[in-house]
Formats: sequence, structure tokens, C-alpha cells
Amino acid sequence: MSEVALQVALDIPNGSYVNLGIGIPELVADYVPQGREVIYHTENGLLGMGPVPSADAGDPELINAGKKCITALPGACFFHHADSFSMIRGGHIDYCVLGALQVSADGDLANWSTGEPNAIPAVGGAMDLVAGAKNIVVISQHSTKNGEPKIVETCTYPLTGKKVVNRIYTNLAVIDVKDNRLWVSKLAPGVSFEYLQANTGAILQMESDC
Amino acid sequence: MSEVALQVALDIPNGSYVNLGIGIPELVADYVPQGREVIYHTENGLLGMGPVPSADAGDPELINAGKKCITALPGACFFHHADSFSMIRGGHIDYCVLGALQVSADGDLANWSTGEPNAIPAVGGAMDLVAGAKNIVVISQHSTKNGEPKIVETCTYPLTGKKVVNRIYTNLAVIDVKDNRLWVSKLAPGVSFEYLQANTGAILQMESDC
Amino acid sequence: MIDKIVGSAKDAVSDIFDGAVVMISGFGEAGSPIELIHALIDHGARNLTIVSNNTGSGHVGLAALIANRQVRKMICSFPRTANSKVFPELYTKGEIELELVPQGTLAERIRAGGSGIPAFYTPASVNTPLGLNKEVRVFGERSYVLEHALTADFSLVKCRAADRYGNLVYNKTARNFGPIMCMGARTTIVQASEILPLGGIDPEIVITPGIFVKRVVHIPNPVHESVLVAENRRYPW
Amino acid sequence: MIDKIVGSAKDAVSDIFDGAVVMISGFGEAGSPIELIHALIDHGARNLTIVSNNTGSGHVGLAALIANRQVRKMICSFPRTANSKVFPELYTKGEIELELVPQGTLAERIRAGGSGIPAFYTPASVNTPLGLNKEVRVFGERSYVLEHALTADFSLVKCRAADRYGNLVYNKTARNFGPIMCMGARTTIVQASEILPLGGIDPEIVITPGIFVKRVVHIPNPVHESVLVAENRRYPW
Repeated sequence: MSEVALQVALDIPNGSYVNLGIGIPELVADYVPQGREVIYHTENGLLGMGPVPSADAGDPELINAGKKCITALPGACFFHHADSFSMIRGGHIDYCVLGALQVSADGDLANWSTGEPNAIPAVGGAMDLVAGAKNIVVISQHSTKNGEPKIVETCTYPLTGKKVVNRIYTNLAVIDVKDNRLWVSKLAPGVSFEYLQANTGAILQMESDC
Repeated sequence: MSEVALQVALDIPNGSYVNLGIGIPELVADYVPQGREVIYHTENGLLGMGPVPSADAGDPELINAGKKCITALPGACFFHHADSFSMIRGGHIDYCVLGALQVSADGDLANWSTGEPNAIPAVGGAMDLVAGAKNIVVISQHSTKNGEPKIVETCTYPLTGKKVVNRIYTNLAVIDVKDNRLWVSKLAPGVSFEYLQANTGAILQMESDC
Repeated sequence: MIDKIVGSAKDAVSDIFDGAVVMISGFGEAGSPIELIHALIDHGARNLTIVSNNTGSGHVGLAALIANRQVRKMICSFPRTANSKVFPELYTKGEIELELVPQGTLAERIRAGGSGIPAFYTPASVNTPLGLNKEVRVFGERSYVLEHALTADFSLVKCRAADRYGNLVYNKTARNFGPIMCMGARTTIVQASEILPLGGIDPEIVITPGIFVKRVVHIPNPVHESVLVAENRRYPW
Repeated sequence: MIDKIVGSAKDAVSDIFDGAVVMISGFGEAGSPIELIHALIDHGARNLTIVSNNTGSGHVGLAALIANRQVRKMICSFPRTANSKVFPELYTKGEIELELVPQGTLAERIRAGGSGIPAFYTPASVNTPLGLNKEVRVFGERSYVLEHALTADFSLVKCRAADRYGNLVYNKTARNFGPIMCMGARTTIVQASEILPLGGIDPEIVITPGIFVKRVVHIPNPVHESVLVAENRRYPW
């Protein structure tokens, strides 16, 4: 997924405040283009998150939302949880990059629970993030490990938020959610629109300039 | 009013967090008994307010709610207005000492406006203080300059809060508000209950041990 | 590179438009961004709604902005000042509007605006004239009024020091409304007495994270309002 | 004289009663007051409702408290942990209750509890399973759910340094829920790695004002949960 993460990073403007979800979204931080400054927010209380430290240099009290050791860059600041979610809920975060279980044609996101009866439900900050960040970007494999589409007409898993996703980056394409429809704005090298459509559970539109 | 202020100060336990209103209440800070520590809160962002500095030592950015220069004692801390009123509204202030225009028999307080048509209304933090502090104590002259009672059956001025006053300290007596009635717990030297009642606009009860 | 430092107060306020809602920090003179207010007077935007705890002193700063007839409406908790008749005179003539808000409610409404909370309940003003016409609701055995968030197009805020990311620290009780007003506006403009390099402010002691700040102006030696008032100065000079 | 320093963790938690609501700071191990939690295990109060973001790791700290069957109900945002089966096993058997709350809503409910705000509206969880059975209200063109304040009988909080008034500073991202949990409880009990003399904390950098703190215990070298988990330690030892 590193090429997809690069694509996401290229689309984030200089000066953006960005929250990265746990897992694949964390890869995005590795690809900030030269000359650009992006400030990473981690909801457990840090703006200005830097790279993962070497194995023996980690501080167990300096971690990210995924509870991994990280670093703080010059110009960073610490704050408490209510202030952190004021940033999120108050619309101050420019981009939030999240993983997904499913995304629907009108931008519904399911990424916190498969709804299985025995699953321990755990939501973290995902519902606040999708409600508050200015742009919600999903980065994900296009299909599940079993080959099922993750982009669907209607989510079958419990929702994280309704009509919240603005853009989807997968290993096959970049897809914008606009006017309750899915617009393909970029195809990965060697991927045809027909192949993409065949592997997607919702109807796709082609951007005219794509 | 300095003897009344002393009486208020004597009744505030060690370790209390105390907010003093503008004017006569400020006198209370001069009388903390030996061996006691009381922490003064000023709603514009300071816990640990100390005495007024000498005339040439004032810092215009270190002021109290009355906008007078003050000092900060060791152990003080600064905070912003929302945090300051979290302390007040959240019930963390033990005593709030306020002035009064009128207090009613069931503890209604009027202290922010005479309701005159030409008056510029100004409320400050009084309504938050009476709603939030654990004990609301009034310190006041017993009567107005024109000799009218300030303690009345029903306030005629606009209310600051309803059923909020716990105790009234005046130059004539100390009066508790309990069960919607006024209980005299202490008479000033030379003041008789009859004299007090004659100068009060509401019916008074005498505490049995007074 | 991110650099929120702008060259002058004039540049910093140049896009404040007629009819804008503008929050102005300060409690009395402590924390009042007087140089930014004077730049707003020079700029001349009119019909403003100003959110600020007071209405200014003498004939400088906020009082001068009001005297210059740029303010349509004040939202504040304490519009009376010992040494200024500017607001009272206009108010008595019916030439300026007033929304009087209890101070804690004002602070919480501003914080809510910056925090994505559209409304909340508070006990302040229940059973008083300021609680009239507000929705009342009982939680537990107590009554509360519904209060709505306040947001602004711009905030003008004074602080002690800033870096190029817009991280801020304040000075003593001049902090007051500054941090929450930084949160509550789409465009927050700050005047800082000192500009520090990135990392010059310990990340543990930052009071306003830069995410809440759009522009920083360096005003190394801000005037003291009380000194100007004592000298009976007027703005424009 | 005011002196909030108490001699031991044992003394500090001795009045936590059966059925109490207890907030416990921390996000993962960062900020988790593990020595206070172990004292609570020794103390033995049962039937507790615990408000904490997670449910602990391994067999120490919060996970050990749950394993010791002292917890009736968890209020948290993320009860899954990579290296602990304590909560999942009890939950699957129906032997512990769970109130799952979005993390920002959890934080705001705790702050509201400490701030005298009984309820507020938030957009988080609207149109999701966690928004079911909540009152929905439209402000502007958007829907919000009503959320109620959370308060506690006790909070257990870890910080870096404290003075005898209970003023606190924290360490990096171990700050997380600490400051708001100090506000939200009737009795806040803090473990501090360092005790400083009065005035030893600059009044500009105090994160938790002492007014929110009742007791401070000096724990000079707190254990690291992750180290204990790596060593497969169990509490009680």
C-alpha cells in the first residue's frame, strides 16, 4: 500500500493539520513531499507528531493513538483529551485519513465493528473524527482478503458515520464521493475502468478528465 | 465594614477556595486568621491571589475581577476563562462572598441591576457564581444609604439567582437562610433583636442558642 | 513551509469585512490587543458584531472602535466602565445593540463554538431576567437553560510569545478569553510581544496550540491602555 | 496550612467504597496510575463502575483490577487490547457491563461533569448504532445527539509533578484524560513522580490547578505497565 500512501501524501497541501488512523493510514507520514510541512495530530494529545524512534529510544509516555512509541518535532505541543477533541469536533483538523471495512456510494463509512455477535465492540475516536474533520479520506485495499468489495451500495456493517467520506484511495483507483455518487478520478497503472467496476460493489462514474 | 469582614474571614475554614466579589467583599482577604490558609480565586484567571502591590509595583496584566492590580502567591496558577468558570459552575469553589442590593427571605439575591430604565445592564460573573459556588455568603450594610432595608420578603430588583444565599453578614447581625426563613445566629454588640427586626424588611427567627 | 507570521497589523486585519463577527480578547485592559484594534479602526470595516467581555476604556482601543461607529452590536458580560462613556451614550440613544451574557456563559459559548458543540445547558441565569425566553430543562432536580455556541469570523487576541506555527503562551491574567477566542473563530489573528523560533516554547507549556491560529503579528512593545487613558490620548492619534 | 500530600497509596484509596464510580486516567499505559490501581486491588472495594479509555493490558493495573472481579461496569471507548483477554472473557460471559462511548464524547462528558454542564449536544454517533436511543436535535442543518455529563466519586490520576496545593504538571502524552478526570470527581487522588515545593511549578505552566485535587501520593519511580506485561507479571504479585 506504500504507493497508495504516497498518493494520499501528495494530495495533502502544505500547512495541513492531519490526523492519521491506526494501521495503513500511518504509512502516509512517511511520504511528505520535500518543501512541504504537514502537522500530524494524534488524538491522545499531541500536535507535531514525528517519526517512530529507534527501538531503544522509545518513551512509553510518548505514544500515538495506536499506542506505538513516537516522537515530537520542534513546534509540537501536548494537550489533554477534551482539548484534543475540540480540535477534531470543532472542524480544525484539515484531513483525517482512515481505514475502512466498507464505504458506501454516498460516503457512509463502516470501520469500527463487523457487528458479529461475539465481537467486543470498540470505537475509539473514529466517530468524532468523521463528524469533525474537514476532509475524510479513506485509504484501503480495494477488496477484502476474501475478494469481496469494500466499496458497496449500502454498508452492511455498523456505521461509523453517514455521508462522511470525501475521497477513497485504494490499490486500484482514487474515487471521489460527490452528490451521493462515486467518481473515479484516477486509475492505478494497468487497471481498466471495467476491471475496477467489476471489483466494486457500487456503480462508478468516470470523471471526464480522468 | 472591617469588623464584618473579619467575622466572615473567621468563619471560612482552612483550605477553602474562596471567590470574593468586587467592593466590600474584597476586605475579607485582609483578615485570614493566623495558621489558616485560604486560596483566593479571581474569575479572570487566577487561583492564589495575594495582596495589592505597592502603587508602583503593579502589573496591568495581573489584575482581579475588579480590574485592580494584585499579586500572585507561591502555589498560584493562571488559567483561561472557560477553565475558570468550570471551577465556579462545577461546584469547586467553597465560598463566594458577594455584595447585595437585596436579599429575600428565601435566599433570592439581587446584586447586578436596579432595573432602572436608563441603567446600562452589566452582570459579569455574578449569575455563574451564585449558580455554582458551594456556599454563597453576602456581606453588606444592613440598610441602604437611604435607610431602606436590603433584607426583604421579596426582591424588587432583578434577580441574580433564586434561593442561592446561605448566609448574610451585616453591620447588625449574622443571618442564616434555612428552609426559606431567616435565622439570626449572631447580633452585633449593642444590637437588640427588636432593633434588628425593625430595620429588616422580612420576618426574622432567633436561633435558640443565639 | 508553514509561516503564520505576517508583516504588520495592517496586513493582518485587511480582510475583515463589513458585518463580520469579531471576538476581541481581554478582561479590562489585560489581554486587550490594542494595536490590532487600532489597525481595525484604520481599516474601517463597519457594522461589526463584537464579542468581548467589556466595552473599553477612555478613547483608545475597543472604546475608540465603538466611538468610530464601526460596531453594530456588542456581546459582552460587563459593558460598564468607570472611565468611559462611549458605549453608554450610544446605547442610551439606541444606536448600538447589546446582548448581555453572564460571564461564564459567554466563556462556555465561545469554547463550545470552537469545539463543535452547538449547544449546552447551564444553571446560570435561570429564574432571572437574562433567562427569560430561554429554553429551560430539568436534569436531576435542577433547572438549566439551553445556551448556543458562539463562533466568529475573526478573533483578535493578544499574547506574550508565539512561534511560526502559531503556538502561543500568555502573560498572567492577560490570558483570560484569549485561548478560547483563538478556538472560536474561522480566522484568528494574534499579536505577540515576542516571536520565538520553533521549539522555543516547551511543548508542555503551550497554552494555545497553533492549530487554532491563522496569523501572528509581532508587536514588541504593546502600549498599556491604562497609560493612554491616564494621558487622555485618543485614537486615531 | 493546606497539605494534600498523603503518606501512601494505601491511605489515599482507603475510603473508596463498594459501588463507587471511579475514573482512571491513561490512554493505554501512558498516564495509567498503576500504583494507585494496585492499592485499590489491595483495598478490595467491589462492584465498581470504572470510567477509563481502555481496559488494561496483561495481568497488572486496570486489567488486574477487572480480573480481581472488583468491576461491575466499564465506561470506555476502546475495550479491546492486543495483549489482554481479561475484559473480553468476562464480557463474553456476561459478567461485566460495558457502556461504549466515542472517545471525544467520553472526554467531553467528563469535562462537562467537572464544569457544571449537565448535558450538551454533539455530532458524534449520529446515525450509528451508538446513537440509537439518544435524543436527536437539529441545529442549523445538522443533527446532534444529547449527551449527559459524567461525574465520579473518585478519580485516580497519574502525573509527573505536584505541590502540596495539588497543582499538577504531566509528562507528554501521559496527560490525556488526567486533567479532565481531576475535574470530574468529588475526590481526586493523584500519584506524582515528584513533589515540588510551593512555587516550584511556574504558575503559567500548571496544567491542573490544585482546586481539582484532594490527595497527592508520592510515587517516585512508577513501574511501566509494558515492562510488567513483557515480564508476564501478575498483580497481586
